[in-house]
Amino acid sequence: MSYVEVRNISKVFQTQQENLPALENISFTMEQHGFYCLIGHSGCGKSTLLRIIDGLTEPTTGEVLISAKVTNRPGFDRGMVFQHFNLLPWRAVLGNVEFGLENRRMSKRERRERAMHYIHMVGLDGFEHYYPSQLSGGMQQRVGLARALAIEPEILLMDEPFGSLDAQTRETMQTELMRIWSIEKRTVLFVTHDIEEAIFLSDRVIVMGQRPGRIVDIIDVDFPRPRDENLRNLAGFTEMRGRVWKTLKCAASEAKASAAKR
Amino acid sequence: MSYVEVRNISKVFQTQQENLPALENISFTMEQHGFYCLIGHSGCGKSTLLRIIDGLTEPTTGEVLISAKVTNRPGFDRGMVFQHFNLLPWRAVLGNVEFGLENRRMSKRERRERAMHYIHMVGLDGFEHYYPSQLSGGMQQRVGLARALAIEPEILLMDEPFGSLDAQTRETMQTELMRIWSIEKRTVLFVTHDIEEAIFLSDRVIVMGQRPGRIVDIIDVDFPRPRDENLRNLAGFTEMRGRVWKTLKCAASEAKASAAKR
Amino acid sequence: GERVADSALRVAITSPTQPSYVETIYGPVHYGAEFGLNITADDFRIFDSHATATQTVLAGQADIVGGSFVSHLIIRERGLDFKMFCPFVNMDDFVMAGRNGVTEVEQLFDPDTRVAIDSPGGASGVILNAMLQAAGTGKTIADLPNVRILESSALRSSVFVADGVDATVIHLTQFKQAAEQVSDAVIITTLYKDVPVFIKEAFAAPASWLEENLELAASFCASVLKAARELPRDFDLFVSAVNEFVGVPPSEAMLRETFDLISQYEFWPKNGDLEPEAITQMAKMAVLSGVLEEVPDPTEVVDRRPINRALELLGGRVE
Amino acid sequence: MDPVTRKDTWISQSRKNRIAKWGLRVASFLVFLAVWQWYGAKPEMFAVAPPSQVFPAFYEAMLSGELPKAAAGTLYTMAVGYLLAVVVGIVVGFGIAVSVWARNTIEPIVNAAYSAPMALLIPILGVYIGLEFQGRLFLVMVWAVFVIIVNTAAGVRETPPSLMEMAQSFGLNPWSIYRKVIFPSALPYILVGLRLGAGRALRGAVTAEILMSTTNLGKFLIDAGSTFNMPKLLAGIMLVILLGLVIIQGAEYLEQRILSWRRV
Amino acid sequence: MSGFKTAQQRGVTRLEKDSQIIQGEKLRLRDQKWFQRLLVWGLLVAVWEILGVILGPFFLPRISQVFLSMFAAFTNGDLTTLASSLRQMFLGFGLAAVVGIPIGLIMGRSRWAEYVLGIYVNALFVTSLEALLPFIIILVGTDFYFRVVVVFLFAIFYIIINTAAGVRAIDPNLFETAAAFCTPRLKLFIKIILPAALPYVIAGLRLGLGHAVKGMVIAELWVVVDTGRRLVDLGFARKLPEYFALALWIVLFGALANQILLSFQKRLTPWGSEIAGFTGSRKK
Ligand SMILES: Nc1ncnc2c1ncn2[C@@H]1O[C@H](COP(=O)(O)OP(=O)(O)OP(=O)(O)O)[C@@H](O)[C@H]1O
Ligand SMILES: Nc1ncnc2c1ncn2[C@@H]1O[C@H](COP(=O)(O)OP(=O)(O)OP(=O)(O)O)[C@@H](O)[C@H]1O
Ligand SMILES: [Mg+2]
Ligand SMILES: [Mg+2]
Repeated sequence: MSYVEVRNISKVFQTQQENLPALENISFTMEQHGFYCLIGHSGCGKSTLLRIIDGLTEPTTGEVLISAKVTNRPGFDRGMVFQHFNLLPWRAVLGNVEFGLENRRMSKRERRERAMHYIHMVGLDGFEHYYPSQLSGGMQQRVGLARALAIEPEILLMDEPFGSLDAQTRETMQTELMRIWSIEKRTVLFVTHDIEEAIFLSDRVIVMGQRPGRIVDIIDVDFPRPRDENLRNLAGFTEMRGRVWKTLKCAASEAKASAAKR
Repeated sequence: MSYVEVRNISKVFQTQQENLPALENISFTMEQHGFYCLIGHSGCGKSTLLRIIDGLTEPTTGEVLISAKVTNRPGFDRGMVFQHFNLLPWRAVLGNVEFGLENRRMSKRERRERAMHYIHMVGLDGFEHYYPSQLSGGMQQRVGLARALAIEPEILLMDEPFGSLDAQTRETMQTELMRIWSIEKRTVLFVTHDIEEAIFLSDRVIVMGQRPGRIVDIIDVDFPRPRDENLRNLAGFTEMRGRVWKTLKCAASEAKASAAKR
Repeated sequence: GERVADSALRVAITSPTQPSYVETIYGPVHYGAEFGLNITADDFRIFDSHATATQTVLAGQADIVGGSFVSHLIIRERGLDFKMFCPFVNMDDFVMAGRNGVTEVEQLFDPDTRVAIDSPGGASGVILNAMLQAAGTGKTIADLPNVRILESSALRSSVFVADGVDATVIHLTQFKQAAEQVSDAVIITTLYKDVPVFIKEAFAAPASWLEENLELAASFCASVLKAARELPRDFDLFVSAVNEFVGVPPSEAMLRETFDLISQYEFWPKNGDLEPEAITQMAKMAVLSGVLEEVPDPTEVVDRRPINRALELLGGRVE
Repeated sequence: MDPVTRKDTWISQSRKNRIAKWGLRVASFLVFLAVWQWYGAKPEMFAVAPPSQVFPAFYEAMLSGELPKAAAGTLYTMAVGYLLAVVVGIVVGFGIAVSVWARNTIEPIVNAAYSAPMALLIPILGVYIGLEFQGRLFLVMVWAVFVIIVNTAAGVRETPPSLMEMAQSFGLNPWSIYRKVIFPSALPYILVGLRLGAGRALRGAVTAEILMSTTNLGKFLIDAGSTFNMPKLLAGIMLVILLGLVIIQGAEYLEQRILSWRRV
Repeated sequence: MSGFKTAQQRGVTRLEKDSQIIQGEKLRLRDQKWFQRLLVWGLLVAVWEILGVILGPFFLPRISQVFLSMFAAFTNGDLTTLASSLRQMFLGFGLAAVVGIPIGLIMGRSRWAEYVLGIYVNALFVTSLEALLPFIIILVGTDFYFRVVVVFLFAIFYIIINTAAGVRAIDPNLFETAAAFCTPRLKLFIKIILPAALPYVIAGLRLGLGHAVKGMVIAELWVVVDTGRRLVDLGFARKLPEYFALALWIVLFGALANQILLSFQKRLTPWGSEIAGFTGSRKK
């Protein structure tokens, strides 16, 4: 029995203009302590899928099972890093990171310490008392990241958490994430656009095609850990990169073709 | 005389807590029809610099000259792609793209045609009547891109325009941007986190360090155009990549050291 | 009669028409032509405040104002040269109602008796003073130990019914309705039966206007006085007048009672009274009530010429 | 220049601004006084006494303690009624925004009641609630409560779903979501409602004192009005306006303090 | 949690709206609007009726009698009178909107306008406008325009204050966008400020409308005409059923106009901002 099982999920959005099928028949499983990357084109439904797994949106059909139990609402076992940060504008950085901890049984001091720890981890020391509107985009994203990490959830759902980061911060964050993951062994579902990032991080890459969003390929990544820059020089790496690339390309042209037919 | 001259720009933000020097003594020039990339860590002041050049924020000291004239307010000669998209929530995609054109003298039909042209260019055909809240993050970013392209400005200021795009869309957009640029020869200042993207696109890479934001290196990229995937295999490419990487890393550790001293 | 002027007379009235002074409008509209007056119901502007009505005249939006006698006196004391030239209501159906064993005037001065009146400047204050005077108590409302100030008679009567007060000044019609709800409600004293002299309402105009429009004022007054003479004679005529000018006419039975009161107690001045003694007495009451500083010279506050001329037009006094 | 995008430069100019602001205010007020004097001094402007009469009347009534005592009584009624309105208004406002039942059944009534002239109630209210303090309190409350309800409901509904989604994702219980997300997010609206409500509460208190049982400032105004003492009447009205301005400006100041995060 | 989730689905967020519709889930009886209204309103009516019986007609007319009088209003001319009052009310309210919205937009946008106008708007907002009525009568007389002006004054300050608050709440990024695309100052109002502040503007219009109705009644009570005169007369004669019937008609028309404004809001804000789905009843 897998730890997380996503079963036949579909989702149709109703808009004023039409019914938009966003996800179609998505099924996959995740083992405990696995690192999974979700990759796919813009608009293929990655965020929607993450929101369904987190229990924020109901799927039109299908269900999500965690430890064999159907789950349809958020819980402390899952932590989400939002694509659009979703910071509370009226709280400074510290308050935003503490936010997720406030429903847990812990002393104020402990909470503050934990928050400061993760603020340090994402490199925002000194900005604890800045409001989101005073931060750059990348800094805001790191606040969202710290907030999710701080609750130390079993399952981390990360929606393009490094999307607004610069290359170097990004690399630092990747390494940091790997380190945390290797120590505390969370189960991670990580959405990204970046093929190299996906391969670098994950045990398995789930490739999605679009219109409607569906799984077009699932690739196991067996490179030994810990991984580093040299990964790129391995023969298997370029090959794998090419495979994902091609799958995505195919899916896109298929989608275009089917859109043209409509 | 250079086309665009950025002269001794500094910027200090006043916050409740302190005075935050965001930019210090930034000077560089851009030639007409050149493609410039600005690269630097999150929070180093790239967006601020772009906003100053566009005339949206006043610098604390220094000035921006375009065609040797001091410029301190937005004009039709510059088009801006915002990092946070900044779409008007009450307008659908088409309306958002038309927005920039509405202050130009042109017939409604012409405006619509132009907007549709750029919507097509960014691959959003069929979404003309969707509101921003109904689009995925990457789709929203492409709307912002189309909006800036549509006014066909002399100078394009692009603040991480491909930040939320998936790899494939991103590549398509890069190629498309290159194509437009090679035909219509605009002057482009392009902010990115992605070193490869910077090298792939630009004539010159401006590397920024942080706290306070300043220029740490300016690198000319002489690879012949048109460029393609094979660029990566050139010897000079890896070298250049390494140089930028190192400069960024140094700047970061310097900043850390100076922060520690404070 | 001869035609005085074709220019319409515009009249500001300070409260909505009720059966007990329906002759105010009925007279000019129906008998005006006899005296050369060209006036319709539309020429009457009805307000809910004396100040507003007076202001309207001052601003030239109306020519004369019909309102409470005491208010006219106060206006004069404020330095505005208004003169009264025609009374239209002397008496009214105000009664002092009591309950919870309050049946005598003296009991009003018991600290346990809750009495509702309106504020000192209001009509019921002056009326209550007149009642207290007539009852020979030698006291005024200032001596009442336990008062509630409620501006409208409707409010006072509902509070009376709800047992919020033990005594109050209200209209007889309101008392009748109240008595249906309150078994021990009694009339302690009345304005019309127990107070010998009262001038409730009169028309006034700026002295300068009167100087120039004596004839017009006289014809107007004549038409009002004629109605004051005709209506109390004929119940059917009275009913038709009420139906014409009162928004929501009361039931016929109630009208009958009002009609009887009007004719029996001479609510309406048939001869244009406004005698100096009566004026002085009213002014004293106003001084007692604390709304007037001093008693004015009665010949100053009234321009008797229009009244005298009106009586001429009407062919003399009646008894 | 554009105050929003240039906000950093605005800060450095704030001193100059303050001077200009008060300069403009004082100047426009002087012009207003002059016009008032000219207008009120005309003999046919009986109801509009000129400032040269109103200010002395005001001064005298203040000195004699008549006006301060009346104002204190009115303010007391207003404050108690307003507090009631705040509690009821926020609770009902939240209820309407959150519960379908309340929205379907209570909101139409609130909307209708909001546009109903409350003065129409006075003749019947007194009988049930009494015309004394409780009656006035009730009137103050209904005068102020609807604007608070309407604004609170609007604010709650405006809470960005993305933030609530985030809070849900972090496992906040409903109570915490209200407290930590919906309430702060609705706060700007609620504060507008509270500010408007404070002004209305004052007006409601004065109106109740005029139309129900006459006391305090209401009595002051009625007495002056019914004896046609126009300077005194205007002096009373002036005090009501002054009190209102102080209340509103105070509320505005508090609003800015509370919402300081918006100005950064 | 489950109770909350229900509220979320139907009200506070629209997260679940889509799936609900698609699954075509039939609402239970107790979730049906008509059922809820029937129950709650029916209860209120019943309580009124019983109170009316207990208290007697002097205090409270039975609601059944009020309803009968409401029907009678069709024939006895009350509604015609009310209609003519409402015509003036809408004229005054329309003027207040036309004048108030631009002033509010400018005051929210320009500090200078705020410095000069703010204090007067606030002062007039807290003033009992009743005190100004005599003055207004001097200026415009007691006829048609008097009532229009009173309604105008009653409504406009709410519109101004809310509109200005809405403008101040606009996301600065939107101004930046407009500036970047060289939007001229004047167009800024139409293209950015008005749409962005629209929810506040409409809230202001709704508040203003409530006051316009009040202004109408007070003006007419003051110069005793039309509906106001009718109310005075009915009150004086203590014909409570008719009095309540007319008052209820006024309230009903006010509520109707309010509802129309709400539907305007939905029409004008189709971009799916949360407000659109919230205020007022939502189609199921
Ligand atoms: N609330 C909504 N109403 C209607 N359509 C929606 C809604 N939310 C998302 N969609 C549509 O669903 C599709 C998938 O959106 P989603 O945000 O999941 O994409 P994504 O894969 O996360 O894209 P990106 O990488 O650009 O963030 C898009 O076509 C979008 O237009
Ligand atoms: N309005 C403001 N008030 C105060 N500080 C600000 C403001 N805007 C930006 N800053 C600060 O200025 C610095 C530079 O911000 P900027 O947005 O230009 O960074 P950036 O290089 O674009 O970063 P990113 O790549 O993350 O978008 C940051 O430290 C930020 O906190
Ligand atoms: Mg997404
Ligand atoms: Mg930036």
